[in-house]
Amino acid sequence: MQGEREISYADVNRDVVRSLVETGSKYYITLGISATVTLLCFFFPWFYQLHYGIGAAGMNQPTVWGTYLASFIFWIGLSHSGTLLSCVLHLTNSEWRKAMYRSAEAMTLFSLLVAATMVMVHVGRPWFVHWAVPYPNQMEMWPNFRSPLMFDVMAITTYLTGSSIFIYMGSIPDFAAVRDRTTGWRHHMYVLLSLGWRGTDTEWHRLGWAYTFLAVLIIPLAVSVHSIVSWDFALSVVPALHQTIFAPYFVVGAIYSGTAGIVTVMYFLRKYMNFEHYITKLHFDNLGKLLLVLSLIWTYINAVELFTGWYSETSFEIEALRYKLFGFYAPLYWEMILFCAVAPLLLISKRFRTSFVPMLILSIAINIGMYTERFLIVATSLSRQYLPDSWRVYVPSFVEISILVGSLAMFITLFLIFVKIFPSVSIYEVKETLPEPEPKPQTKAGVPEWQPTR
Amino acid sequence: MSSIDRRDFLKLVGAGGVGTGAGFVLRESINHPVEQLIPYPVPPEEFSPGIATYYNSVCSMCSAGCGITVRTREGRAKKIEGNPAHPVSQGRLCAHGQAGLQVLYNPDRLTGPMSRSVEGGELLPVTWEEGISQLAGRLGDLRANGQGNSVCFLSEGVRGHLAGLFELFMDQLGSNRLLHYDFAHPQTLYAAINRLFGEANLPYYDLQNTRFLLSFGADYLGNWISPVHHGLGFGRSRDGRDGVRGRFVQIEPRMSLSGAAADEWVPANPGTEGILALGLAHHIVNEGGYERGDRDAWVASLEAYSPAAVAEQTGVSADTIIRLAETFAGTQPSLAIGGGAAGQHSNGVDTLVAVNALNYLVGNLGREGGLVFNPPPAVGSGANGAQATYTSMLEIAEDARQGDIQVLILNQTNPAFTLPAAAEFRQAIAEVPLVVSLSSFMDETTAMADLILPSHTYLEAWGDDFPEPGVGFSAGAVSQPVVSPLYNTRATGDIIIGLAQALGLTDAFPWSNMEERLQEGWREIHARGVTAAEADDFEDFWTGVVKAGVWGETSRRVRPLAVESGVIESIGVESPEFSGSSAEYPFILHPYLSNTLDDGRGANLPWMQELPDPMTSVVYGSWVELNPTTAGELGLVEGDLVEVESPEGTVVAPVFVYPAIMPNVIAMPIGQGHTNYGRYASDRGVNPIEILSPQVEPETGDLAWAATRVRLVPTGQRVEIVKTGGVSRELGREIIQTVDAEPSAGESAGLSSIPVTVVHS
Amino acid sequence: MSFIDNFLARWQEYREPGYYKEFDYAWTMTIDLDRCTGCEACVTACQAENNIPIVGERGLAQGREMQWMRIERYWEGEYPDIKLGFIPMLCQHCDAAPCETVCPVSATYHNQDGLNAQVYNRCIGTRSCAVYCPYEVRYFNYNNHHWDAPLDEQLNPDVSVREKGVMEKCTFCIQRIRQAKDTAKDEERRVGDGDVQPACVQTCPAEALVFGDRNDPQSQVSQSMNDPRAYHVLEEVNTAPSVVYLKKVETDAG
Amino acid sequence: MATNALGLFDAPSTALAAAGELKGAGFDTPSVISPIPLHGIEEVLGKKKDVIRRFSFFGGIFGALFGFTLAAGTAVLYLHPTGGRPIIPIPPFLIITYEMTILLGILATVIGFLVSARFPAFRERLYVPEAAVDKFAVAVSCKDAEGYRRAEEIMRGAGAEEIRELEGAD
Repeated sequence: MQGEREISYADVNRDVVRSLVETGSKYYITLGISATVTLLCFFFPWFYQLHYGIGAAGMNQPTVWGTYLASFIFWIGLSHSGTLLSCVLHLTNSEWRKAMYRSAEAMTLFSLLVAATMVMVHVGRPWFVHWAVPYPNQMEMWPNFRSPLMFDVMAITTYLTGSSIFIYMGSIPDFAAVRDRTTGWRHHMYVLLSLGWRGTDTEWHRLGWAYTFLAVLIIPLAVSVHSIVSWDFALSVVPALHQTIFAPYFVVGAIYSGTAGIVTVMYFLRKYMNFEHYITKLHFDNLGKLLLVLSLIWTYINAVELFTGWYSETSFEIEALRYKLFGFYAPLYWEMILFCAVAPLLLISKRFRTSFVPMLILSIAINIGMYTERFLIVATSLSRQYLPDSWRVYVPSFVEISILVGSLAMFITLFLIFVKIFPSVSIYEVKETLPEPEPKPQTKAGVPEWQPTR
Repeated sequence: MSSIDRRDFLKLVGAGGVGTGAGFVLRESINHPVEQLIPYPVPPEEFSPGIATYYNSVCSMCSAGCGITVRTREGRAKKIEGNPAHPVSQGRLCAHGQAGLQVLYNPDRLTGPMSRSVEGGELLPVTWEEGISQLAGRLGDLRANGQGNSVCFLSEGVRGHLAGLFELFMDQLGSNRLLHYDFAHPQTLYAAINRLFGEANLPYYDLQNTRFLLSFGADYLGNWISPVHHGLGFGRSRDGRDGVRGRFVQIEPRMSLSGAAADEWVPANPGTEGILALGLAHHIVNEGGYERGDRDAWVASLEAYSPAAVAEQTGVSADTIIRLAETFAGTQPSLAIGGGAAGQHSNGVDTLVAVNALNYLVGNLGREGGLVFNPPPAVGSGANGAQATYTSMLEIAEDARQGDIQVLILNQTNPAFTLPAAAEFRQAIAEVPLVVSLSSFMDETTAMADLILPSHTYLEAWGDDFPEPGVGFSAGAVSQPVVSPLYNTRATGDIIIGLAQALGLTDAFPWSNMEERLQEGWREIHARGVTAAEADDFEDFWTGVVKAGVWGETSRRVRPLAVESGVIESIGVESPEFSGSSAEYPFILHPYLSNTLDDGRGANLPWMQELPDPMTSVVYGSWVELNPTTAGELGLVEGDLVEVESPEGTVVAPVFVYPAIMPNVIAMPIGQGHTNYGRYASDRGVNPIEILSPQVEPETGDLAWAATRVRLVPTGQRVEIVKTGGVSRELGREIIQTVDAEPSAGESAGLSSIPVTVVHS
Repeated sequence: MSFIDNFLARWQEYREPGYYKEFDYAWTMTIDLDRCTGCEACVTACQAENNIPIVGERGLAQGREMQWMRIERYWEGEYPDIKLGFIPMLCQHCDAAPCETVCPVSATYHNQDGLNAQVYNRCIGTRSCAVYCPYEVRYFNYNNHHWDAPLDEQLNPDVSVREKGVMEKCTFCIQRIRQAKDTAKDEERRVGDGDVQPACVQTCPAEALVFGDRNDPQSQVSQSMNDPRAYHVLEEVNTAPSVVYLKKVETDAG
Repeated sequence: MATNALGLFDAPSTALAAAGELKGAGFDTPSVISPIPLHGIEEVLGKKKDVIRRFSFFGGIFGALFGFTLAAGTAVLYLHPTGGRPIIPIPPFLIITYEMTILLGILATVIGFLVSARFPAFRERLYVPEAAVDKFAVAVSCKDAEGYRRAEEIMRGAGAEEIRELEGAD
C-alpha cells in the first residue's frame, strides 16, 4: 500500500515481532540513559522534596502553583491526541490511522501516568493523597465531590482506565499473533495477554463492537477530561483564569499538543524501529493538516481571550493582560506565540508537511510552546491577582526544572519499555489496509517459515 | 538528608520511595530524641496543667511603661497582652511589647556569668560568687582608696526603685558617674518644656480628646514616647465621639507611620519645623485675633517669621501655613507636638519650644485635648534626671582615655552601637581596665566587657515603673516575675544588692533582694494614703497592686495658663546647621528609628526581624530611601547598592524608592547593622548611626542626629531587597475605599447583615 | 432503609444553599480603616498567639511569608501630594468561600459559627484553596519550620504547630472562641459580647478592630457594621466575607 | 466423538466461499479464523446477535446512578458545608455522574466483550497459528467420518490448500 515495495501479511508479522524480540545494544543504551536520567532528575529531587517540603520548588505566596501543575496539564494535554484521535479516526474509518494509532494510544497512557506522578509531586503531603480517592473508611470521611479537583480525580481515573482498556482491547489479536512466534517468558506473557484469542469470526465480531462502543464512550470522556482540568482554573475567581472559554481552550490546546507529540513519536518510531513502510509521508501529511487546523483554532481562542480581557475594562483583567503581554514573563509569551501560532503556518506547504525532519522540529517546537502556555497560565495569573500588594514573581527552582526533565525521561523510559511489549504498530489493522490476498493457483501450499510453538 | 526522622521515613515509604532511600534512612531513624515530659502526677506548684495563669507586669521593651498581662501555661510564658487596667496601655500593646516573649526565650541569651581571665582573652564561665567577688573586690579597693568616682555606671533608662537603687549604690561608692543612656531619649524636648513651662517632666499630650493635631516630626504612632497610648488616643480621637472626628497633620521631611495615618502630610525642609511653627504663630498672633496681654511681646519676637519668609525657608507654601494656622487656632481643642528628628537638629530645643508655644497661643494648656501637665512621678525624679547626653558620653569617653575610669558597669545599654563612630566610644571602652556588663545579651558593648553578670529579663524579675511622661496623673505598676528564671542569671537589683553586701554596705542596703526593696518602697507609697487601690493593710495593698498590675493617684494638676518669663522675648529659631557643604554632600540624611527594631534593641527578636516595616514592607535588612525624582536623576532603582558617604564615614545599603520623602533628603532606618547581637541580628544590614556627624544641639549637648549631610555613590551592584509587599498601588481597584468627611444624604446605611448571595447550584 | 429514608426526608435541607439556616454565632470582625495606623501590632500578636513560624530571611526572600494577619499598603498620588493607606488583610471567613469548595478532601469547611475552618490533619497540600482565595490570606508550609530552642517554649499549647505541606490561615483565634463557648456553656448562657477577642483585636492600639457576634444586634460589632462606611473588600467577587471594613475618611485637614 | 475439519485458505474470498458452501450443505455454522476481521462474513454466515451494547447501556445507566449516589450519599454521611453551597449541589455532582457513567460504561463494555466472546480462555481450543498471519481457516464440526470427508471435499473444491483434522470443541 503506502510503502515503496509490496508488503505481505507475513512481512507485517515478521517486522512487528522483530521489533519486539530483536533488541540491539542501542536500545539498551537508550533505555539505560533514560532510566538513569529518570532516577537522577526525577526521583532523587523528588525524594529531596519529600524530605524538605514543597519549598524545594520555587513556589511562593501567592504563586502557590508552579511548574508541577503546568507539567500536569501538559502531560494530560499530551495524552489527548492519542486515544481521542484514535477513537475519532476509528469511528470515521480513517485508513491512515491504523499504522499509528497504537503508539498514539501508548502516548496517552504514559502521559497520563506521568501526569499522575506530577500530582504526587505537586501536593504538599503526597503520603496522604489517597484521601482524595473515594473509598469506604471507618471515619466516614469522603472526598469533597464539589471540588473541581475531585472532578479531576474522577475524570483522570476514568480516562486512565478507559485508555488502558482501549489500547489493550485493540492489541489482543496482535498479542495472539505475537504469542505464536515467541518463546520463553515472552510467550507466557503473551498467552496471558491475548486471553486465548484465536481470531474466529465470532471473536472478531465481538471485538469490533466492543471497540466501537469504547470509542464512542471515550470521545466525550476525553473532551470532559481536559475541560475539567481547565475548570481547576476557570472555577476560581482569579483574574485571567476565571474564563468561560477555558474548557474549549484547554481541549483544543490538548489535542494540538498531543498531535504534535504524535508527530514526534512517529518520527522516532519510523526512524529507529524500522517502520518506514508503515509510517509514511501520508501520515505526516495528514497529521500536518490536522496540526494546521488546530493551530488556527488555538490562535483564534488566544485572540478571543485577549480580546475579552481587553474589552472587560476592569483593572484586574487589564493588568493580567498587560502582565502577560509585556510583564516579567513576556518573552515566554512571545516565544509561545512564535512556536504555536506563527511557525505552524509553514504547514500550509505540502512539501513541509511531507518532510520528516522539519516536521519533527516543528512538532517539538509546538510542544515547547504548549508547555510554555501551561506555565504562563499558572505563573502570570497567580502572580497578578486582586491585591497588588501581594503580587510576587515566581521563578522555578532547580529542583522543579530537574523534575521536569526527569518526567520527560520517565515518559521516554515507559515508552521504550512499551515498544518491547506491545506491538507498536497494529498488526491486524495494518493488514486490513493491505490489498486482500488473492487465491493462489492450486499448487503447493506455502509452508510457514516458522514452527508454531503452541 | 541527614536529619531525616522516623516520620519522614514512613512518608518516604508511603510515597513509594523506599528503594533508594532505605539504606541511610533506616540507620538514622533509630535515634529517638528523648522528650522531657512534665511530671503531671507531681506537678510543680505554680501551675495547673491545661489552665492558663495570667500575671500582670510592666513592659520594658521601650520607655513607655505599658502595663502588660502575661499568659502562662505550665510555667511558661505564652503570650503578652496589654493590661486593661493600666492607664497607658489600656489592654492594648504594640508589636514590640508582644515580642517581649522572644527576649525571654531568646536562644542567644547569656546563660551565666562570664569573665575574661586575661586581658584580651576568652570569656569563660564563672560562678556568681566568683563574678560578684571579682567586681566587689575591685570596687572595694577603689572605694577604700577614695577613688570611688572612677567607677562609672551606664544604664539604659530605668525608672522606679531600680533607678533609686543605682543612685544609692553609686552614692555609697562615692561616684557621681551614674548615667542612663538611650539613643532615642527626648533630651531636647525635656529642655524645651523646661524652658517654656519650667517643668522638669514632660507633659501629657491628650490626643484622645483633641480635634486637631499638628505634629512636627514626632512619629507618635511609631516610636515617639508612648506609641500604644498615642494609638489609643488616635483611634478615639478619630472615631470615639459623636459627630467629631479628630484631624491630624504631620510635618516632616519623610513620611513616617504617623504621617501615613495623618490627614495631611506636609513635607518641610529638615530642621525648619520650628521656623514653620513660628510662621503659624506669626499668623495666629497677627491675624488670628490673639488678644492675650502678651500679644505685643509675641508680635515683636515673631516679626521675622511672616508666612512668606517662613515659606521660603521651610519649603511649605504660605497658603498652607496660613491654612494650618487658622485651622489650628479655630479648631478647639487642638494640640501641637514636636519631637523625633525635628528636635535633633542644631536648633532642636528652639524648635520644640516654638512648637509647644503654639499650644500656649491657642490656650491648650492644662485642658482636655491639649497639653496636660504631669505631677512628678511617685518615685524618683523621672527619667531625665541622670540621662546622658551625647556630650556627657563624650566626656566619659574622654575620662576613660585619661584613665580616670577604672570600672565601667553597663546595664542593658549598648553605646557601642548607638553612638556614632565619631564618638570613638569603643576605643574608649577598651581603655577601661574593668568593663562589667549586666546585659542579658551579647551585644556590641557587652562583647567588649571583661566581666559579664547577666541579668534576668523583665519577665523574670521584680521591678516597678512609673510611666514618664505620665498620663496626667500619677500612676505606677509593679512588674513581677511571670516565669521562673530560665538560666543562671540574676535580677539587676539583686546583683546590685549582692554587690553592695559584698562591699559591706549592709546598712545602706538592708534588703536581701529586690522584692524586699520594692515592698519597702511601696510601703511608703501606701503610707501616703492617696491611692486608687483602697486598702488599709499594706499586705492587702501590695497583693492588690501586684495582682492588678497598676496603681494610681487620680488627682490631676492644675496649672495656670502661662509660660516662663522671658521666653516670649527669646523665642526664635535659627536656621539648622549641617555638617559638610551642600555642594559636596547634596543630601540630608534623615535617620529614623525603625518601626520594628526601635533603636536596634529589637534586632535580635526574630518576630521583629520578620515584621515588615510598615511603610516599605522590608524585612531583615537596611535600605536607603530616595524620592522617585532623585532616584530617577541618579539612575537608581530599587535594590541598587549605594554608598552613603558622610564626612564621617560610609555605609553601603540598597536603594528603596520611597514616594513620600523630600527630594533633597535620604532616609535610613536605624536598628540593623549589628556586629554582635545574636544570630538574628548579627551581620545584617548597616547602622546609619555610625556615619552621623558629631553635630551637637548646643543647649542640651544632645546629638543632632538629623543634621548630617551625605552624598550617594552608586556601586553598580544590585541586591534583591527582601520585602513582603508587591506593588503598593491600588490601580483603581478600590481596595481601601474612602468616603468624604461630610457624608452626603442618601448614603448607604451600612451592612445590617452580610448577604449570602449564593449561586443556586 | 433508614439511611435512605433519612436522606429523602432531609432532601430539602441538603439543597439549602450554605446549609446553615442560621449560624450559632456569626463571628464577624470590623476593621475601621480610618483608625488603623498600620503599626502591625496585630501581626505580631497573631504570630505569638497562633504559633506562626519564623520563616527566616531566606524563606522571606523566596516570598514565603507567614502572616495570617498582614498589613497591605497602598500609595496614592505622587510627591508631594501623596498618601499612604494601610489595610489589614486576614482570612475574611467568607460565607460563600471559594476556597472551601475547591478542597478535594474537605480539609476546609464552614462551621456552625460561620467560621471558615481549616483542618490541618486532613490537608494534603494541593494549595488550590490558596489559588481560589481572592484575598491571598492562605499560607502554605513550604517546609518544616524550626524554633531555635528555647523559643519553642513560647508555643501556644492550644494551637497546633503545622508541618510541611499543610495550608494554614487565620482562624479568628478559634481556640479562644472555643474556650469562651465552653465557659459560657458551663455557666449555661450564651457567649456575651466582648467575652472573646482574637489576639489581633485584643492588641490593636487604635481600637480599629472590633470582633463579635453579628447575630446579636446589640453587639458592638453589629453596631459597627451599621456604620454607613461599612464595605467589603473585593465585593464584586461576591464571597460574603465576615470581615467588614469601614471606609477611610478623606478630608482636607486644613 | 466429533471431529473438526479445518481448511486453510490463502484468501478471504475462497475461505468465505467454502464457509458458505459448508453452511449450505447442512453443516453446523462453520467458524472462520482469520488474521483480520472479514468484511461480508455476515452475508455468508448470517447475522450475529450482539449483547455488548446491552452491557454498555446498562453499565452506563448503573454508572449514572452510582455516580450521583456516590457524590450525594457521601456528602450527607459527613456533613461538610462549603462555600455557601448546598450539601447536594446539582451541577458539580452531574460531572461526577457523567464521569462515572462513562467509567462504568467502559467497564461493562469490557465485561460484555469478555462474556460474549468467552474470554479469557486458556484451554486448548481449535486453532491454527497460520491464521494469525496470512491464512484464512474455515473450521466445521463433523459428526462422523462421512461428514469429515464431505467437508474436506467441499473445502478442497473451494480452493483450500490444506485440510486438517482436529479434535476439540468449538
